[in-house]
Parts: sequence; C-alpha cells; structure tokens
Amino acid sequence: METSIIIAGFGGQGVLFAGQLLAYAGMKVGKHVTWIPSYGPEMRGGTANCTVIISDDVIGAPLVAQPDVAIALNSPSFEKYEPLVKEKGLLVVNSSIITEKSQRLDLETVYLPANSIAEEAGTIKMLNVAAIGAMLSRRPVLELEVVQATLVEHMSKKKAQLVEANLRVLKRGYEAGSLVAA
Amino acid sequence: METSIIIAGFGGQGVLFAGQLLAYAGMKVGKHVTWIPSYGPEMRGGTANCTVIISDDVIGAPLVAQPDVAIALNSPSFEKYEPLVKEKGLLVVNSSIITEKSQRLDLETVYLPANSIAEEAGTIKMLNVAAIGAMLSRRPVLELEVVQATLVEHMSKKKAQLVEANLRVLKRGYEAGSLVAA
Amino acid sequence: MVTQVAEQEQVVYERPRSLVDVPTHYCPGCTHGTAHRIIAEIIDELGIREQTILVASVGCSVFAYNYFDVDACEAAHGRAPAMATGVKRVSPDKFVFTYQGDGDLASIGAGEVIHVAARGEKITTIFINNAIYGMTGGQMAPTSLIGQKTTSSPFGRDSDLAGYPMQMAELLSVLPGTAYSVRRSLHDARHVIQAKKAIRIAFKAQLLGLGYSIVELLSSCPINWGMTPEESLKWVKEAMIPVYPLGDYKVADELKALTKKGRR
Amino acid sequence: MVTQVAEQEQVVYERPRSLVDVPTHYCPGCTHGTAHRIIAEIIDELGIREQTILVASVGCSVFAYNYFDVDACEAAHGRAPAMATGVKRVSPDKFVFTYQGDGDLASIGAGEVIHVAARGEKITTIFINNAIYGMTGGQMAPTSLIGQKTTSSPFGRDSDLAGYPMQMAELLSVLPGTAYSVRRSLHDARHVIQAKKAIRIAFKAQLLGLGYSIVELLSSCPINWGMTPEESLKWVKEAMIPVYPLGDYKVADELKALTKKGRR
Amino acid sequence: MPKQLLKGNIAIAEAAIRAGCEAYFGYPITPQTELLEHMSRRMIELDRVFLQAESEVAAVNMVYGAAVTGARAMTSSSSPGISLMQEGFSYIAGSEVPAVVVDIMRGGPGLGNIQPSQGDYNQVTKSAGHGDFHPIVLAPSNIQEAIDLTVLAFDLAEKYRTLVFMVADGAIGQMMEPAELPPMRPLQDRRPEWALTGAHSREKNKISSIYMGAEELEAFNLKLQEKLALIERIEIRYDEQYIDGAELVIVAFGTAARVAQSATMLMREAGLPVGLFRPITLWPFPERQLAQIAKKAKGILVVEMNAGQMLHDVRAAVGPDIPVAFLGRMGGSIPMPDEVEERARALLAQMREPENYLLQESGNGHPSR
Amino acid sequence: MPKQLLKGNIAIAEAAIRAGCEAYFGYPITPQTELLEHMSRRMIELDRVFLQAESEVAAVNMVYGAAVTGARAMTSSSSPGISLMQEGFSYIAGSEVPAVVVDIMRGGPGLGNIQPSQGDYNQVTKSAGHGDFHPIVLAPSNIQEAIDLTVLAFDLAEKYRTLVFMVADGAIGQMMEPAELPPMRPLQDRRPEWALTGAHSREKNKISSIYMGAEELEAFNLKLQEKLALIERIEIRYDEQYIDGAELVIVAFGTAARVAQSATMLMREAGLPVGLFRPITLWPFPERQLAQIAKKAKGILVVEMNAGQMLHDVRAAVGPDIPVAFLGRMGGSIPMPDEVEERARALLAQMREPENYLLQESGNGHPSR
Amino acid sequence: MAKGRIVIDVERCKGCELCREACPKDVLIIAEQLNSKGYRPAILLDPEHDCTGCALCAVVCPDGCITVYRNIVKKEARVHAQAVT
Amino acid sequence: MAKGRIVIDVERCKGCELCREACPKDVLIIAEQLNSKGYRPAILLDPEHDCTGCALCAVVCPDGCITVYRNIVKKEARVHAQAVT
Ligand SMILES: Cc1ncc(C[n+]2csc(CCOP(=O)(O)OP(=O)(O)O)c2C)c(N)n1
Ligand SMILES: Cc1ncc(C[n+]2csc(CCOP(=O)(O)OP(=O)(O)O)c2C)c(N)n1
Ligand code: SF4
Ligand code: SF4
Ligand code: SF4
Ligand code: SF4
Repeated sequence: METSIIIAGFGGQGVLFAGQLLAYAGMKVGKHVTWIPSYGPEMRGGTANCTVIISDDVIGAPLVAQPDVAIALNSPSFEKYEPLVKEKGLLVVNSSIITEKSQRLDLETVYLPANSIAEEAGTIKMLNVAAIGAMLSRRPVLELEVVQATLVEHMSKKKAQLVEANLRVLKRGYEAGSLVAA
Repeated sequence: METSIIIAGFGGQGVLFAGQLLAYAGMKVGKHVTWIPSYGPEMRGGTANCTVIISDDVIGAPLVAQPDVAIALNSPSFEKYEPLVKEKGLLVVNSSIITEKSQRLDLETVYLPANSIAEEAGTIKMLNVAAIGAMLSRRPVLELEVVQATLVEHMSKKKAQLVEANLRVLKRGYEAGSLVAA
Repeated sequence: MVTQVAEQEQVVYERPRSLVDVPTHYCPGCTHGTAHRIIAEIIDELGIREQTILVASVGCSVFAYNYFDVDACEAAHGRAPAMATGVKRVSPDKFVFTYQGDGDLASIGAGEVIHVAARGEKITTIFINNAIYGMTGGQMAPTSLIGQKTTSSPFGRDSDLAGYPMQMAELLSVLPGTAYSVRRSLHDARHVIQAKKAIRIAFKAQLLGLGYSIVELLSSCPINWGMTPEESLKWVKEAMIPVYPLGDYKVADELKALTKKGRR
Repeated sequence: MVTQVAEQEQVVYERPRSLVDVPTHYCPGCTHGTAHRIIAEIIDELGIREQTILVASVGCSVFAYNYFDVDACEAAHGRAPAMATGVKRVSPDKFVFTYQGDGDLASIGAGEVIHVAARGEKITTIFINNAIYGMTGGQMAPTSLIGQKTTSSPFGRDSDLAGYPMQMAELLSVLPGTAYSVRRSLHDARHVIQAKKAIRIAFKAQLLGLGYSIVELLSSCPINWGMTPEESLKWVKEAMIPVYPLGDYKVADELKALTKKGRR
Repeated sequence: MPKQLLKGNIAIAEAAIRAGCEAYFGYPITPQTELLEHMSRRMIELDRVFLQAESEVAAVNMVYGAAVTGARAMTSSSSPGISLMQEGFSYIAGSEVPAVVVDIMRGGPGLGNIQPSQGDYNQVTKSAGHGDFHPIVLAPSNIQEAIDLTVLAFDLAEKYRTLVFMVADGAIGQMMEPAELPPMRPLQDRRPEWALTGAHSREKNKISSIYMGAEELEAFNLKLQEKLALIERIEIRYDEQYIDGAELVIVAFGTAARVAQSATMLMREAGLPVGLFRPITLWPFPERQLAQIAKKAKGILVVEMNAGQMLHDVRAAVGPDIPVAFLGRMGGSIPMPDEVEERARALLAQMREPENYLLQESGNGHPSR
Repeated sequence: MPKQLLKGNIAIAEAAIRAGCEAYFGYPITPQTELLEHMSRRMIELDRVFLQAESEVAAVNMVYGAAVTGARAMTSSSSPGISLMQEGFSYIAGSEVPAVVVDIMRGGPGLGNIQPSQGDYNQVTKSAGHGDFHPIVLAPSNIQEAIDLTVLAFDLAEKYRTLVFMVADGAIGQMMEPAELPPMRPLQDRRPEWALTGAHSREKNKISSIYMGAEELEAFNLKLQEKLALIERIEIRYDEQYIDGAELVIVAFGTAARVAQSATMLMREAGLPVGLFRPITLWPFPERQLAQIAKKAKGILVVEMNAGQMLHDVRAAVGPDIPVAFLGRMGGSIPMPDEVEERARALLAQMREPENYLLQESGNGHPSR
Repeated sequence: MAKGRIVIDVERCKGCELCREACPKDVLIIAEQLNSKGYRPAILLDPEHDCTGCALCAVVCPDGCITVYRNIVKKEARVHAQAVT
Repeated sequence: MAKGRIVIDVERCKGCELCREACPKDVLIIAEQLNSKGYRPAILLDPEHDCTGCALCAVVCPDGCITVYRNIVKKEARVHAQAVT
C-alpha cells in the first residue's frame, strides 16, 4: 500500500513541518517514507508545499502527478491541487480562509475550519496540525497515537510548552474530521 | 617535389625572417608553401626556429620529423638538428660561432662563417641572409634572383636603406656556399 | 474602495510610468521594492525610459527585468558589469544600468565591478547592500556584519575565519574611472528621498559621459534577518549605518554643482 | 676564473641557499630575477625555508617553483590567492606566499586578491608590476601607463577605451584585512635594498599572524618594452614611479616598530 | 547507527564529515545550499576548515590548494557553479591531486531554474574541463546510497589521486528519506609524502600541471590515460533489477532510475517482461555489462531528465542491432512512473510488430515528447 | 583579392572583420594571442569595438552583452580560457543570441603547455556548459578554410541565433600559408527586432535564460532541441578524399587531417586502397555520411591530437561491424605522416589476416602508443 | 475637509505596515481580512480627516501601492516638492 | 692589494650589463666572446685593484651570478651591512 499526500499553503502556515510530522511517524512504524518540499522562488512570499509518500515497500518517485490526498490550507493551493487529486482521493480544505467549494464528485472532501479550531484549542499557528488530524480521521495511514507520540518527540525543545496545545489541536482536528460531512 | 627546411638559432639571429623570406619567394613563383615558427617559452632568451616547406603540390603537415635541410646558426641548434636531417640532406652550419663538426657521412654539410661574411658585406645582423644564400647554392629550390627580388619587396620600409647590404650579403653567402668544400 | 476625487485635488504621488503594473515577488517590507520605485521615478523624470537598457543580476532582484518597463537582459551571477560593458560599448547612445545585490557585486562579481570602475565604463550601478544573500535563503555575504548570524555563519560572522565587511562605495571610489560613488539608505522616508537624489546624480553622471557611477543602498531583508519589516529598518539604521557610513565617497567635479543645489 | 682566496677574505655576498642553483629562463636584465634573489635571501635570513610553501602563478614567473628551494605549487592564472587560501587554511603553521605578475593579480585575479585582503588571509603576496603582460608577448596590462604602446594597445593606451592604470597597493590598503601593503621598486641597488626590507616586514606580518601582506615591486620587462635592461630601469624610475608612487599604504601598528629601526 | 530521516544535501555533508573531510570550500547555490550550510556549522564545531568562498572559481581553487597539501578537501555546487569550476577541475586533474566535488544538478541552460535535472551528464562525464581526463562520476538514486557513495568518493579520490564527482539532481538534494549514517572516522594522522608540507629534512615537493615540452606532456598524458584505463577496468558500479527474462530493459540513473523502478515493479507485477539497468558510475560507464544484458533483450528504453545525454553512451554500448528508445524530460520536470509505463508498454507492443518500430524510435538524443 | 602569406590567427581575425564583426572582446593567451593583437589595431582603425577584457569570464559576458543588442560579436581564446567561459556559453545558449567563439587549442589538462592539441573536442562538441545545448563547431584544416569558415560562423550564428565555435589547434593558429581574404562587407545597418535597442515606440524587449517553472523551461528546451535537430539535418559539412575503393578510411580533422592527407596521398601513389574522411562540422557530426562510407570499407583509422575523443563519435557512427583503430598523439605532439602511413599499412596487412585484428585495436579511446 | 487623501491598492499591498509607521497622523491601519494573496492590507482610517497628503506613506511603500491626492493650497506646494524629490 | 674581489659565474651571466652600470669603480666590462648560452658575460677588469667589494653589482644582478669577497677591515663592516641589508 502506498499513500501520497500533498500539503500546501502560505509560507507561514507550517506546511513543511506538517509533512515532516507524517514522515517521522511513518518511519516510526517502520514504513518507507519520502518527504520533498517545493523549493525556490515560492520561498519568496508565495505558497509552499510538500509531498509525503508513506508506503509498505520501496518508494520510487518522491513526487506524484496525482496525490491520494491533498491538504489545501489557502485558496491558491486549493485551485492548484483540487483538480489533481486522484479519483476517490481525499481533499482537506481549510474552510477558515478558503471560500471555494470543490465541484468534483469523485472526491472525498473535508471542509475544516482549521484556523478557528487551532485558535480555540491552541494558537492559530497550529492550523497545520489541525488539518493533519482531520486527514488522519479519513485516511488511517497512521494511527493517531503514533502521530501524537511523534509530535511529542519532534517538537523542538524551545517549543516544548506548546506540545500540549498541539496535541489538543491534533485531537480536535481528528474529531472534526470524522464529524464534518463529506 | 617537396623540400622542408628548418632554420634555428638564437632569438636575435633573424631566424623567423629568414624563413619567411623563403616562404614569400616560394609563393612568388606559385609554389605551395607553409611557414611555422616555434613559439612559446623559447621566446624567453633561448633559441628560436621555424620550419618552411616548399612544394609543388598541396602540403600536409607543416612540421616534419626529419627536414631535408637544416640551417644551424648556433651550437644548441646544431646539437638539436644535426642528427635529424634526412639522409643525403643538407646541413648549413654557422661556423663563426659553432665549433662542432658533424660526424655524419650521409649528409652534405656547409660550414659557413656567416657572422664574418655578414659583417664584411653588411652588418652582423644579416648573418641569417648569408646562411640562406649558402643554402640556395646547394639546393636550388628557388632561383637566387627570385629570393633577391623577394628581399627587395619584403624588407620593411624603414629598413629600406639596408636592402643593398642585404643583397650583397645574400650574394656573398651564395658564393661562399658554392665554394666551401662539403 | 475607489472614492470620488474632488475637482481641486491633485495627484501628489503615484506609481511611476517606468514600473510595470504588476505585483513584485519581493517579501513584505523588502526595500528592493522601494529601490525599484525611486529608480523608475528618476527614469521618468529624466525621460530616458525609451533609451534605457537594464542589466539585471542574479539575486532576489533576478526578475527586475519584469518590473521595469525598459529593455532588459539578465546577466550571469556577478557578471552584470561585464555584460553592461558589452551592451554600452556597442550602444554608446543608450543609458545602461546594472542592479545588483551584495553577493552578486561584492562577492562573486568583485573582479568585474572593480574593472568597470578602473576602465571608467560609462554605466551606472544601483547596488543593494542588505548584508546577506536573500535569494538563496540567508547565507553570509561579504557585507554581513561581524557577529551577524546567517545560515552559513550560524555562530555569527567571525572576522578571524570569514573576514571583514566590505565597504564597496569606499573601495570603488579609489579607482580613477569612478565618477560618482556614494552610499545611501532606504530605512525611512527622509533617506529614501536622499537616495533618490543620489540616483538622479548617478544617472546624470552617465548621461554626461563622466565615467562609472554607483549608488550603494542600504536595504532590508526582513525574511532572512528574521525580523519584521519595521525591526529591519531599525536594524539598518542602528546596526548597518555605523559600519556603512552614509556619504559621498567620490563626486566628479562636474557633478559637485548638482549635489549642492537641491532637487534639480 | 677561480683565483686564490686570501686568508683574511670574507664572503660579503653570495647566492642565497633558498635559490636553486640553476639558470633562470628570464630575459637578460629582467628584474624578476632580482625579486627572486631578495625573497630567497629573506627566507634564509628568517630560517623559514623548510616551512615555506610557494604558490606560483601564471606569467613569466610560472617556473618560480623551479627556482625557489621550497615546497611549491602552481596556481591557475589569477587564482594564486584562492589556492594559497586553501593551502594556508589546512596548514596554518606553514609560511605561505604567492608570487604574481600584474596581469595575474590585477587583471584576471582582481576578485581573488581583493577577497584575501577582505578576509585578512594570513598569506603574503609579492606582486611584480611591470606594466605589461610579459609571458604572452607584451600585451597591455591594467597597470600599463596611459599612452604606453603594447602589442594590444598599438596606438598607446587610451584611457577612454582602456581605462586607467590600477594602483593595487593603494586599493588593497583600503581593505580591513590587509596588515601591510607597500610599493617598492627594483630599479637600482638602493631601491633593491629597500624592497628587501619591505619583503622582510611583509613576511613577518604573516609570521605574526597579523593578516594579509603584500609588497608591490616595480619591475622591468626589457624584452617587451623594447628597451635595453639599462633603459628599462631608467623607465621604471622616470615613467613608472610618478604613476606608482613608492610608499607604505597600510602598515599594521604591530609592524610600525619594524619599519622604523633599520635592518632587523 | 539507527536510521534517521535525512535530507539529501545534509546527509551528503554529514557523510563527508564522517569520511574524514578536513576542509570544505563552497559557494551558495540552490538546490545545493543546505550542504554548505550544514558544513558551516559542523566543520566549525569539529574545528575543521569551512570557508564560504567568494565564488565557485575561488572555491575550486581553494580545494586545489588544500588538496596539494594532502588534506581531504571537497566542494559542492550546482550546474552554473560547476561550469565555473571547469578550469580548476582541469588543473586538479593535470596535477593529480585528490578532490571530491558534489554537483546537485538543476535545470539549464543558463540560469534556467532550480528544479531537478540531469543536464550536466555530458559535462561531468565527457569534459569536466579542457584536455584529456575524466573524473570518476558517482550517481546515487536514494539518500542511503548518497551517503555510502560520498564515503566511497573520498576513498577513490585518494586511491587514484583523482577528481571524484558525486552527481545528483535537486530532488535527491532536497528530499528526506530514512537512512543510516556511517560512524565517524578518525582524521588521517599524517599527510602523504607527495604532499606539500614544507621541505623539512627531505627534497622539496613540486606540484603543477605544466609540462612545457610536448614529449613530457605526452608522457604525462599517457600515464594519466593508463590510470583512467585501470579505473575503467576495476571501478565500474551498477545495479540491475528484474533483468532475468527482461525483453525490454530500461536504463536510467539517479532520480530517473527511482521513477523507472516504480514503473518496472508495477509492470512486473502485471507480468510484463521489463527490467531495469542502473549505472552507478556514470564514468566509467558500465559499457560491457550493459552490452551483455542487451544481447538477451529485444529493446532498450533510456529514461533521463535531459535531452538524451547518457543515451549516446547506451547506443555506443549496445550497438545498432537492438532498438534504443528514449524518454526524456527537461527543465526540472521529473518523468512520472505512469509516463514510463505507458512508453514501455507501447514499446513492448511494437516489439511484437517490429515494422512500426523505427517510426517510434526517437531521433538522436532528442526527447520524443 | 590576391593571395597573401597569412598567419592563421591573423587570417581569422581579418576574416571576422570583413564578415562584419562589430565588437571583439578577448583576453591574451598563447597560441591565440595574435588574433587579439590584430583586432586591437584593426578594430580601432575601423572605429569598431575592441576591448581587452580583464579575464575570459568577463570577455564572454561582454560578448553576451553585445550580442543581446544584436551586434555581431566574438571572442577568442585557448583551452584554459575556454573552460572559464563555460557558464557564459550556457547563458548565451539559454537566451538564444548569436555569438562566435574561436578556440585555438593547446595541450592540457591544466596549464599543460602551449603546443598544438585537439584536446577540447569533447568540451566544445559535447558540453560547452551546463544544460542541454550544442554550439555549431567548425574545424578548418588550412588557413584558407579558416578564413571561409570564420565568415560562415557569423552567418550561421545569426541565422540560428546560436553559439558558433571555430576550433583549430596551435599549429593552424601559428602557421603561415598563402590564402585569399574575402572582400570587406558593409556593417549591418540596423539591429534585429528582438534585440535590446531601447523600448522606443514598441513594447520592451527582454532577454534572459530564466524559466522558473519546470513546464516553461521544458518548453524552451524542446524548442531549442528542435532548432538543434534542424541544424543537424542541414548544416553538416565534411570533406572526402580518395574514398572510392578505399578499404581503409582514415578519419581526422584539423591539423591531424592535413597529416593524414599527406600519408594518404603517398599511400595512394603506392597503390594502397586508403581514403580520408574529414569532418568539417564537429557538431553536428557527419554521422550518417561516415556510416555510409564505412559500409563500403573494411577498416577505419581515427587520427587525433588527443586521447581519442572524436573516436567515440566515429565508433557510434560506424557501429561494431567494422574495426576502428586509433592513432593519437597528445600534449602538443603532432603525428607525422610516416607514423600514420606505418599504422595504416599495418592495418591493411591485418585486414588480410583478421584474426590478429583484435590484438591490434586500441582500447576505448586510449592511444595505442 | 481633509487636506489630503490616499488610495491604497489593497490587492498589491503586502501588509508590511511600513506606511503605518511612516504616517505622522496615524491615519493608516492594517485590515482584519486577508487579500487574495493572504496578506492583511493597510487601509486608510481617517475619521477626523487628518490626512495631510504629505505622501510619506507613499515614499516608503516598497510596493508602490499608494496614490496620494491633495487639495491645492499654495503654501503646501513646497512640502510636496520636498516630499517627492 | 684590492679591498675586494668578485667572482662572476660567466655561464649563468646573461650579459645584461646592470652590474657594470652599478659599479662605482667601473671595474666591470662585458667580454668579447659568447658563453655557451650565446651571451657576452660580464667580467672583472681590475688592473688598479680598485674593487672595494661594495657588492652593489651583486645587489643588482638579476641572475645572482656574483659572489663578493672583501678583506676584513673594521670600519667597513658597516658599509657591508648596509649594502646587503
Ligand atoms: C554561478 C552562480 N552561483 C551561485 C548562484 C546562486 N545564487 C543566486 S542569487 C545568489 C546571491 C544573492 O544574494 P545577493 O546578491 O546579495 O542578492 P539578494 O538576493 O540579497 O538581493 C546566489 C549565490 C547562481 N545563481 N549562480
Ligand atoms: C585562463 C588563462 N588565461 C590566459 C592565460 C595566458 N597568460 C599566461 S601568462 C599571462 C599574463 C602574464 O602577465 P603578468 O601576469 O603581468 O606576468 P609577467 O609575464 O608580466 O611577469 C597570460 C594572459 C593563461 N595561461 N590562462
Ligand atoms: S529574501 Fe530578503 S531580499 Fe529577498 S525579497 Fe525577501 S526580503 Fe527582499
Ligand atoms: S618577458 Fe619581460 S617579464 Fe618576462 S622574463 Fe622577459 S623581461 Fe622578464
Ligand atoms: S507600505 Fe505599502 S505594502 Fe506596506 S502595508 Fe503600506 S501599502 Fe501595504
Ligand atoms: S648583472 Fe649579472 S647577469 Fe647582468 S651582466 Fe652582470 S653578472 Fe651578468
């Protein structure tokens, strides 16, 4: 089984960290993983994205034309990736700032108010973690517990006091994900 | 018929000009000619040489391993080229400053006191022309008259007053060449 | 949010004609944008847009050729002065300027800029000194300050290992072909206005055929300095200016007049 | 022509130990040879032959590594300062010097030499300024004088087209990493002796770890100047010195003492 | 050492450090920069030499300087920077000192872009500078291999006193994968006797690439060519997958090989007779090995992220008797597995009706798409 | 014009001037320097642009600058200088502006020496810089041809908006031969409309080699490859001598071809079935033409002044069915006609007893001597 | 009636806040809602009609988003001149 | 008896004449016959034994051909010192 996930948003939305979180978690449970960021001029202002692949056997291309899952944290990302998601794939939309709706009927779509969830359960910066939670609720590629554990391990020391908050946000995202109608 | 001639000596001995003189003359009478100098570090102090090829048809390599004729104006050149001259080839030696004698019996050798001849008939600087004269006396690749005419044409204007002297030296070299015993 | 414009109103400030009407890719608060704007204002003012050729360089300003509405080319990293030399030599009637960052001009391009100054090429350089490599993500530049932490001097620039900040305006002023070499800053309105004055003079130096002219502009890089735009301008003022004193390092006699009497 | 040596005689001058006992390829009267000799004399005097690494450059001195009896390598044209940086950084206990001509250092190598000075690399450069490219047969150098006829400035160097002579000792003195930057000449015995003094101080600057040191030596190129050795030295004195004033342009405080009191 | 999630550029830098790299000189350029950045921290911590050079030209000449003293030195860059280092490479080859160079290739020509590419294949394998020489060129296709080949690079450089390149594209430089780092090696305790260490109680050492006389320079070149011939005999490395019974053999290196591998796996699962041949040393190129395999196959498909550079070496190796097709993407585009599969299936089909074959074959080296 | 006795370097310079070269930027280097020196006098006399750049890096970027304005610009250098120009070449190719480069090759690698060599064959034909491009490469073997090809170089550069190289070795640069110069052409009266001349009563023009998106850069590269494919179709040039009935075909270019020609003439006079094939465009290489000839021959002998660089292209062109032998000299040594004849005679003999053949064939590209 | 007035191109604005800093009258604020680029643009908040049209905001704006209008009043011509010079 | 004496390595000498120029006593001349390198070397011509061993010739010789000897006379030590420093 191989799952490819694209996470995209503005520079400041923690897109890269969210991807690494999944990669670390996958590695933790002995799966093959790759993580690759968009790099270059997008760095300036624009949007950032990364592709994570979690698989049971050796991974070929670290990039995919059509991801199994796309997590869009802002409108440009929604516009770019909504059309690319594989048939029957999952699309997580940050409805706090994305007003568009997907017209595709062959997708499973989650409209998650990531900003507000993050702000309520922690700080707005944690919207990326909320989105991961929602995604996990629909695609159990990894157990929630594993991701939680990974979060604890990998949050840089100086951010330690934020771990609790992040865990809360992750959980709320997960719950919201399972609730919100497709 | 193709004749290859190497002229070698100290930087100041007019080696390159002597070679060009022959090339121009050859061209004048419609022959194929090439002229190629040694270049590079020899420029510093050391010796200079050039290879001239005069031929009735197209010339391949502008350089030869074994010349038909070698004109050695100083001892280093004598040492370097005496062994290389083709069998039955011609070796012109400037005996004014070269004390060595060739041991080869398969060569035609002319010991020409080029410096003194030049000094007597013109200036010591013209020793190169003297050597050319001697060579022509033994290898009529070109008529003396042709070379004389070429000399007149090609001596840079400012050196014009020296033309007469050069012609004298050329002639004397020619005569000496034909006299001097092999 | 267009509102009624009253009759007696007049426009006292608007985007210069020579700036293409597109958003730039520069980060919020980056004064590359400010530099672009005042350059375009001078091009408009001098009416030279149609005879100007921009030689852009490699750095965050790599897309400058998209922002100025003039003929433009894009040089290899550090070679803008050489490329501009080629352009100017075959087009002496054109106005040719390079726009270069500090990595581009002071590091890899040091040899080329020294030589246009030595030759007195009749070109102009706008030199953006932001004490860092912006485009590539914040590495140390020859202009980084002692102790400055960058992604390639994680413990702060140590002069023992990485040398000292290069003062290019001063260095280039030593060369006889330089007609005009000054340093200005973009950290507040007053200094932006002075910077604009200097650019006008630098451009005139070329139009008068006096030789090489260069304006070094102290600029900000909020993103890679890890500061807000506001903090960045403060840092320019308080940390950079002491190391890079503003001033005129070389002003050809023919230009002295211009520097005196104010605006034109 | 060996003659009896009287008992009470003493040798007051002989070839330095650090010069290999071979004839050089330099043209008659070329002061490259003089420079070699006094450098070797200082290496002997300071007893550093066995810890010295020479970085030769590309120019007539390309074979310098054959003439000095020290470990030596040969850099690419103009890159001796960069190569020497590599050598010194991994061998801080060694004495490292470059020997470069004006085409090598001031033209193609301008960027590299500027940067060793900016970084204050602990290396020393002996810079031979003969106002021409010798090795390649007499083309114009950045140091050629205005009006000087060379094989690539047949009508004489025209500053409008080819710029102005570069005064490297002055230029490099501007950079903070430079501990010692002076200009001397080799045109007569008195000046040769002064040049030797300067070389001693430059070497000490490195041994004391003070930073980059360079001695610019005005030198002759009889062959390409088309002069006799004697005329050449006269030209150095009368034509070059006015454009390249002899003097000390940067002397680190720690070295001031040495410059004062005479020979040691 | 346990596996860690490592970014290619950083994995290579750390591997170099553990392999005993004493000095790093480089200049920032995307997509290679993290390599330099990692060095800027770790080398200083370890009290080794890190210096950000003023340019790639300076960087390669600093490496040259460190190398003549016998120190283990390296630099890294990306395509445009590699172009600027060509003269330096030629000098290093001409004076036979060891040095390691990492090229994280990006899209060209010119400034191009910073996306993954394999456009420097010819530059590093055919002509890393003027004159007759070849660096050894290693091409990893995953992070673990990048680590292992980095260590090997230093060993080969020293063993043969030669220039060794490791080339990867931006994708490998930028991606993260689990991989294991080697243990830290002790630094060499003393420098080789040919090195410049000061003429102390021995004759002076000279290192240069000058041989003024044609005879001397020719003698040197013959010696150099012998060394290269030896390397060609014993240092060839490559990888094969699903080669047994493969009618169509895909040839690819680096990231293109990863993609080809996915496609190959899928096709094998679907029962199609497809195999993968992956050169690990691009120079020396596994010519004979590939020729052997080609004998048993019916067709070859070369997949590259360029206009078809390795393609020429493949053609030369397998000869005209077996059709060679090409699938190339350029400018930072990475071919996708389904793209490769599609092309491969088409070729397999054609093999059954060979007459159409020639129509399908791509011209000499130009992408067929 | 009557024939004059002309030195190669000067003939090329004067031909460039007469072909309408508006700007020359260069840096002195033996054995090319007389070319620059001639320009320094004539271009100034004609009130055109001559500038001695501070380095080859600057020179090529000045040419780039002049080229974007549509001016006919050129530079010249020799091997080490050509290495330094690689980045510039890649930018010129990436922005599709015309430029002419003359490379008077010398012995390498490194500083090597200044004697004649053909060691840059791979550098100019396979990789004149990072990324996917090829300059057109012209190789004259006598002074008259050097003159004619120089004029052609400017025309091709403009026709295709591409980089055109003329490569010769030090011997051709330094020797004198009778040759005829072309008449002086008038300079172009105005610049092409793509050029940078100031955005006067028209939209601005932009020239750059940047295509940030992978798709755009790939699109550009495909366009570039199409242009190169067109050039490969219609710009191939070569010369044949004594090919009819030749059992042994000698393949050589430049000075090596002159030598081979002498040898061939002598052998033909002696009634031996030997012919000469001389590529004039090294890129595009006359692959098919050579393949045709090979079909009729029994053996090939490649003669080069390097370790066997063109040899690879010859092998690729003729395939494995016909034996290809190699005679190479390096480091400034020029092969002599008798040397070539000796080798050719040996090969002809072997063709009669093929069994020994393999023993005699030289390894992959390495000189057999 | 205010002496001056500015118009900000909110789509081009990147919310760097430099104009707000520069404004001597504090009549600029940063909007709550994001523009399509994801930035919170500056907007003119001028209840007391305090904007003098001094143009200092426009002078410092890196993105040239601000157009400044002013009622013509002789004595202010100089200010303007100096401001934009 | 002369105060000094020099020995010139005639095979290394290139006849540049700089030593002759430098010699305050004019005791150096250029030989008639060439050395094996083709140069006319400098030689010591010291009939009146004028050579003071001042070493100025050696100081200017680009080719280090000259060895200088001197009879030890206290008061001259300084001269020497200065000369070779
Ligand atoms: C030959 C080469 N080397 C390196 C690079 C990578 N590079 C791009 S921009 C840049 C430096 C940018 O810094 P600076 O010039 O200060 O401009 P800024 O981005 O700060 O405005 C570098 C090193 C390149 N494109 N080409
Ligand atoms: C990259 C490169 N460009 C050019 C040359 C040719 N070249 C050799 S020496 C030299 C200049 C020598 O002049 P200078 O440095 O002044 O030393 P000098 O010979 O005068 O002592 C040049 C241009 C080269 N070897 N390599
Ligand atoms: S990285 Fe720095 S210099 Fe570049 S645009 Fe952003 S702020 Fe400006
Ligand atoms: S060419 Fe000039 S610099 Fe070179 S050795 Fe001769 S005189 Fe000296
Ligand atoms: S200065 Fe310009 S970009 Fe910055 S907030 Fe104000 S209007 Fe927006
Ligand atoms: S100075 Fe030296 S080289 Fe010159 S003539 Fe005197 S001894 Fe000979």
